[in-house]
Amino acid sequence: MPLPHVPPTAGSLDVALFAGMAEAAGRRRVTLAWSGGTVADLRRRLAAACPEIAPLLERSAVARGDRYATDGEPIAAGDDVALIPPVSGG
Amino acid sequence: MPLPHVPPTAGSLDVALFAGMAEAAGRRRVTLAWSGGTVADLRRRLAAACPEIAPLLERSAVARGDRYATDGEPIAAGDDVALIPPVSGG
Amino acid sequence: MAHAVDHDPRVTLVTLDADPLDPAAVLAAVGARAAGGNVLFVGTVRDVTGDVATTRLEYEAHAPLARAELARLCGEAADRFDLVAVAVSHRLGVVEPGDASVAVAASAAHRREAFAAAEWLMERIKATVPIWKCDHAPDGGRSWVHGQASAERGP
Amino acid sequence: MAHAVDHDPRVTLVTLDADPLDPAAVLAAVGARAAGGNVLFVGTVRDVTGDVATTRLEYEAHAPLARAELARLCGEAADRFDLVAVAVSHRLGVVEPGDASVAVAASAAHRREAFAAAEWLMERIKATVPIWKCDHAPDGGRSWVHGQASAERGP
Repeated sequence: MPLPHVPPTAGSLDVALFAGMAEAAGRRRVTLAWSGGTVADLRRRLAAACPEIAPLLERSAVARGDRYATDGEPIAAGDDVALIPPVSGG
Repeated sequence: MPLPHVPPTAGSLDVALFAGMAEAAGRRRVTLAWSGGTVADLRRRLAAACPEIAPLLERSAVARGDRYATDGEPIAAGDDVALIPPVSGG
Repeated sequence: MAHAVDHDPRVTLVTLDADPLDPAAVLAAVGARAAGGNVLFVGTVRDVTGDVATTRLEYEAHAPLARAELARLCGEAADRFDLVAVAVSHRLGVVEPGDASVAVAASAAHRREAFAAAEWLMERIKATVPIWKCDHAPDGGRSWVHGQASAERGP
Repeated sequence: MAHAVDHDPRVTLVTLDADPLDPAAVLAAVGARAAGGNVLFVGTVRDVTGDVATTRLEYEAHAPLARAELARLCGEAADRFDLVAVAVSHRLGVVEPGDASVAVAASAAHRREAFAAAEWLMERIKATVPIWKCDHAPDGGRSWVHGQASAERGP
């Protein structure tokens, strides 16, 4: 019996990085294969895929579009998602 | 024996009035014959000489030159004295 | 007319006159590279206070004492709040609705001190500086404002 | 770039861009005849913080979220402090020492509300709006500032 494979309809998710997080990752976005899940799922996936951002990730909020998202909120493939590390404006 | 008379060297005191106090008195200064005394003496003399300012006088400070004066402070003839009713700048 | 404030270099501007008040000049007077927080307060004449319409205000002062008090309060604010610079301008004469009657500016290394200083300074100015306002009502009535006792707040 | 703030007429200006910041324009945005108290805060880049010299700061933002948050905070300030008008401008890009990185202005019938609103707004902006600063030191070193956890301050 063949192993289950990622369905071809599974999408991807671009996650935008900023400031020290972009610097730690050496890039301004991380792209994950994404078939759906919550903000909490996304945090786990990112920590595994990108260990160099894990320390800041724990102290970061997640934004979808122009709103902050709670950990239980669902994220769909193609959503406009960003990590918001501790802010320092002013 | 003749009655004591005001010595000819006794001077006078000009007291400046402002705002509602000048309006109540109908003038911007009151001139008193003055041979010396404290700020408290001055308050009594002014209340008697100018009863129309007495209500505001009770709520007023006294200034000499560019400083506020305390009630025990001596005032000499010719001093630059003003009554400072409750202020309302800003 | 600017008051001589040579004695305290942190007090950069003290004016009390009948010229139109320029808030930007008061803010500019406290600009300094050592300051991170700059607060400007501008008091303007409202056209309505409660239900009472005001056509204009008129300000009068014991000018020498008022300038000395303004400078003294600025210096005290600089001490209390560790200011880099502090400035104040107050109008005399007639001030129309929408125009500024007073402006204070304070700059400090951090914003909290600048906010606290500007608010403290406005409270002290309103409580102790010998300046009086006269309300001119639309019906032609005039009334000098003598709200609270100043004797208790004396020297 | 001005944010569309048509939905709340009290929020008169929200900008987040790399243009030089003009504090007088932020103050002018809250001028109103119904207001007696107008407070402007201007945050400027200090040349020295503690013992550390700064040559310049660089600001980066999640711009759409930051503009939405700035507008939302302005509306919340207007509600909380009964403001007549409120405005904010924040810089992006490189800001040199002595130049303004942020300005907020609030106007209210009375000064206490205007002071409280401007101070509250600055605290909220520094705590929740997705803007980051990078310190550029004289030796060429750069460091992004991520002081406190923002996750706890989230939505």
